[in-house]
Amino acid sequence: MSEQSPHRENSDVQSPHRELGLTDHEFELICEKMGREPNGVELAMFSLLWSEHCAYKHSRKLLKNLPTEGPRVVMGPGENAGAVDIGNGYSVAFKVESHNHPSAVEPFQGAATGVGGILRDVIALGARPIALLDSLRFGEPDTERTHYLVDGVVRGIGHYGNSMGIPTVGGEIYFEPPYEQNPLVNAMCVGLARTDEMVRAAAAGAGNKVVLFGSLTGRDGIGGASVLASAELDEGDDAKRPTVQIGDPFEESKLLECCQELLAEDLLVSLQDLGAAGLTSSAGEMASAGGTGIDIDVGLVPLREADMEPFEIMVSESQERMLAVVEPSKVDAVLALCTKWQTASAVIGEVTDSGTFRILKNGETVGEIEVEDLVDGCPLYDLEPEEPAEWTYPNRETIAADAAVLNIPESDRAIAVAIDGNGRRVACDPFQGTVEATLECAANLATVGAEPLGVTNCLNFGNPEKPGVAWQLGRAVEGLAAACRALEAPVVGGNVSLYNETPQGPIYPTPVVGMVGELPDPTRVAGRPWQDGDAIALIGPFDPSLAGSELEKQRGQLSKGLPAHEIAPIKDAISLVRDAVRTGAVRTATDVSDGGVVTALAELAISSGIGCEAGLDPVIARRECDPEDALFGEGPGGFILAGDKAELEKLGGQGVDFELIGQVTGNEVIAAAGESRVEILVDEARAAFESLEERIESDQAGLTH
Amino acid sequence: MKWGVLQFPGSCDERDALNACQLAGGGGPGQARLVWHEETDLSGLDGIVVPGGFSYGDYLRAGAIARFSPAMTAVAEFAANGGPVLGICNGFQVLCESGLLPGALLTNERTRFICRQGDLIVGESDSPFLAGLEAGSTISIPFKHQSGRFFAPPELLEQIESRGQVAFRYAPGQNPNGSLNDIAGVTNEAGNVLGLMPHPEHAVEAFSGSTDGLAIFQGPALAGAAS
Amino acid sequence: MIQARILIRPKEGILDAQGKAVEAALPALGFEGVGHVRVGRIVELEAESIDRLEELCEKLLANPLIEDYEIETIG
Amino acid sequence: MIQARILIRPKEGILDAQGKAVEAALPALGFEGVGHVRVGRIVELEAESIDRLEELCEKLLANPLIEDYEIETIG
Ligand SMILES: Nc1ncnc2c1ncn2[C@@H]1O[C@H](COP(=O)(O)OP(=O)(O)O)[C@@H](O)[C@H]1O
Ligand SMILES: [Mg+2]
Repeated sequence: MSEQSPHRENSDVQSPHRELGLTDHEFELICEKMGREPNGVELAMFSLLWSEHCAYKHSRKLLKNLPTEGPRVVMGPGENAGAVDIGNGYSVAFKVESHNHPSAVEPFQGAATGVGGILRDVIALGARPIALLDSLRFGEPDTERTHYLVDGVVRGIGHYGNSMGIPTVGGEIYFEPPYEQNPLVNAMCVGLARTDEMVRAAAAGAGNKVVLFGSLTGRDGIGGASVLASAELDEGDDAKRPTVQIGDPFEESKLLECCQELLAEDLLVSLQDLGAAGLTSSAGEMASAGGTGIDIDVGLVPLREADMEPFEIMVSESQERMLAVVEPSKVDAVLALCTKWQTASAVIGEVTDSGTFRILKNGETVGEIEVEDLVDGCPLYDLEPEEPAEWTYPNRETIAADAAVLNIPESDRAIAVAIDGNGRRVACDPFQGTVEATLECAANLATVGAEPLGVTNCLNFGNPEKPGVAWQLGRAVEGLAAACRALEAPVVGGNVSLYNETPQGPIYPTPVVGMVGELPDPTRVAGRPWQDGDAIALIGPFDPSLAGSELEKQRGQLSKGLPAHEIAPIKDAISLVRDAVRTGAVRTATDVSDGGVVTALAELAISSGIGCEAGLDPVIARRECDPEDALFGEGPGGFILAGDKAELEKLGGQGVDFELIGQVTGNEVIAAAGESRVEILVDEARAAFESLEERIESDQAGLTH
Repeated sequence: MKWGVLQFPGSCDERDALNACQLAGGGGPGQARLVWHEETDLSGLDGIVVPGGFSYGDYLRAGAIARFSPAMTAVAEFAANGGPVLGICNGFQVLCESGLLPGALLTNERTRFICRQGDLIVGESDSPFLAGLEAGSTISIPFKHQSGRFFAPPELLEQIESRGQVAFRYAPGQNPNGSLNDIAGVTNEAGNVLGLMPHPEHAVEAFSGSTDGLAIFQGPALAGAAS
Repeated sequence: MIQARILIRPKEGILDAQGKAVEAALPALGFEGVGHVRVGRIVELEAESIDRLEELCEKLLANPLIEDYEIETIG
Repeated sequence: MIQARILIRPKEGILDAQGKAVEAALPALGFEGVGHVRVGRIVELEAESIDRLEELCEKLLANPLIEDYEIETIG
């Protein structure tokens, strides 16, 4: 299911193009470009490729401002996923993608097919997926709907990933009211590829064959386009037009191995997965990227159901399919490998030099569109941003994790991956909130000694036609660009999900940032628990404030705006921590995020089973802040480090703010600031932390598969 | 010792198994190769691993379809001739389905997929795979499965126990799936076929936190040298 | 007390991954001439009355978006 | 061509984890008076003849150690 706008303009009036979500203006433009009215097949194809999801009508202009180049970039935006070089002939491919709307409709399959989709984007580059991360947002933990959604989504992600043998190594989950009806399910996949075996999506070479392989094509996800169904199908046949796609990880597992072998034997010119808008977008985009034309004969497509119409075949979103361009002399070898892997395959067309996308049915033309009109012809809209004078979001819970480390023996090093995004803070201040999400990723990487190589992102926002949302989107992208530029971390890919709104209102604007970094030694990651007697330091230009904080949320008084911070000194702190971790100078490192210093200390205490005594008066003195700010305030740029006192002290006096704040001891977390004092038994803190799991536990049995 | 690691459509731990076999032999790619599920010639191989994963998607029943593959017919013959065969997770399920090992594996008691590091107690089985392990000792390796509840009807269970076919038990309190008698792994009567649910192949390198799994792969060579 | 048997199957047109995999495997197992395989679930239970079985199917046993169900009662 | 429906159930006496899970979920959903839930599989297929269906069940569709099966044919 593609993530099109659930709210269409003028859908009240009966007219195929409107029902398909095209505006009158867009329809006129299509007629003008074609010099005639499109027929049903063509209209279906236009409607999907000119949808927000495929055409990026409201975001493409903004995305042009992201930094995308760097010495390590192997593939950037425009490809199925981004990729960065990690040396020794290997690259890491990665991308994050949303499956929000499908997960709201059917959480298990929605999340499962979301994972399937992001895996295929990475597989399409020629990479073998090695890890998954997810970034999830739900409503409050105590509601029946949240239980239902969490249960389905978590099982769906697990089912697909497990069945492929790909571990979920990290992620984050937040529970906040604006996501109650519109949950966010963003999945990130990281894959490993031999750089010289990687393949691009661009079609090339007139006369080369187009091979479709993988699952059979059925009526999955045809949804909106079913208005084009022929008259014979009456209402009662609705069941014949399923829109919920079913994920089949077994098929995907075969596809993965098949693609790996096809590329190892150098049999492909290009490769592309079939995602939203199925054959239409994959074939169209391959031709567009290569500046070629393409002929597809729907009569040659292996079908799951016999009587499918050409438009259905062209827009079907059946999962687990790939499209390849193959030189004629290699076609037999390609088909043989597909047979070996027990996956259906067929030559369904040819690359041409006509610049035209021609649809045939058993040799007879049934549709003909200029590739450029289809893929690049959609008008791109300027946003009409306006900073809202007042905003309201219903207002609460978070758990977060630092970076995951993956050993890559092939390249003789390790990589680290992290994913972050705090929608509440972005709601308070879209620019600063997005800068913080990006910095937090880099900070998480630093705690395992990793340096950023590249960034991916998923922009989850409401309806961009609304000035307030447009403003949020614009400011968030500016923040992402600014932070990535400062970190010298190019954005190599991503995804945009707009129209995340329900009658209850929009979601929090939620840019999710994913980052991949490299580290020299996976045994030095400062992820070890702290030990009794360790000194504790707070390091970095951390200037805590309650604005947008967890505490403020608990009090139900969310403020507008976040304090601005310079990025450069934060970057220096990140570098210092990274180097300290790499040399083994610190045992334990974590960044200060949700819930401030007290929460960071409590998390370290819970994971080690040992408490601490910390005094935050030096923070109050340096920042001239209130005790409460020092204890619970949030903001970027702070790290808690623990280890040998003499080693830690060496980190002072290096141009980065540094204070020793206490030591590891006892069975209580004690933090004092001015007159204020927090004391909690480690066991109590743990019980509170673990109780969340019970609160979100589903009442359902988790039966369906 | 040269290993063959079976590969079915849907297998996913075959690479780690290959790596474990190679490390067990002291390193080097010559010590193990993949065996495609349609192959029937196992000559030149001294041991077989049926790896974990989701052969045929685990559809119908885990292991039900894979056991019909041509390679499994060859493996049955290999086992009948005394060759060492190790089934891990899905491989264990395949070996039970094909009758090379007694019992069956059912959906975990709590129906959920589990994934965590856990402890196993080594049993008394007379199996080449246990040659490097002391009975009663503990090893720590990952548990990772959704259908790992070992079951055998009472008489069969009694037989398995009395003939010393229990190779591994989950450590007290760690039974993750409701297996009868805490059984995590069993051998055939002769001892040359071993199946277990947990994953020794994921615990062979220091980086992963435990290298306890390596001994199982080293066992057959040790046993061979001793005999 | 009534005995109910509920048959749950993938909806017409919805991918039946299991059925497909079984069907594909049959020839290799020497079973020719078998086709159109569909795999579903069967839930058998005892209930005090038939009244709420439909609701039970909708809410818990089946996923109405992708599955059809059929209730048969005995006694 | 015959249509066959094969019902496969966990053997009596074996803990049916899925059935238990359903039973455990019932009270929270407000379903009282439902019990003895057992979850099995149903395989529907077309075969040229009924002859080898039993063999198909024994060999592939059911595992006789843990499951019972029942073949119903139509047509
Ligand atoms: N927020 C973003 N930041 C950077 N690149 C993006 C972003 N959104 C989309 N892209 C890039 O635009 C291209 C098209 O994206 P998408 O439609 O999601 O690809 P696909 O169809 O392969 O899933 C991809 O190369 C993707 O990386
Ligand atoms: Mg793609």
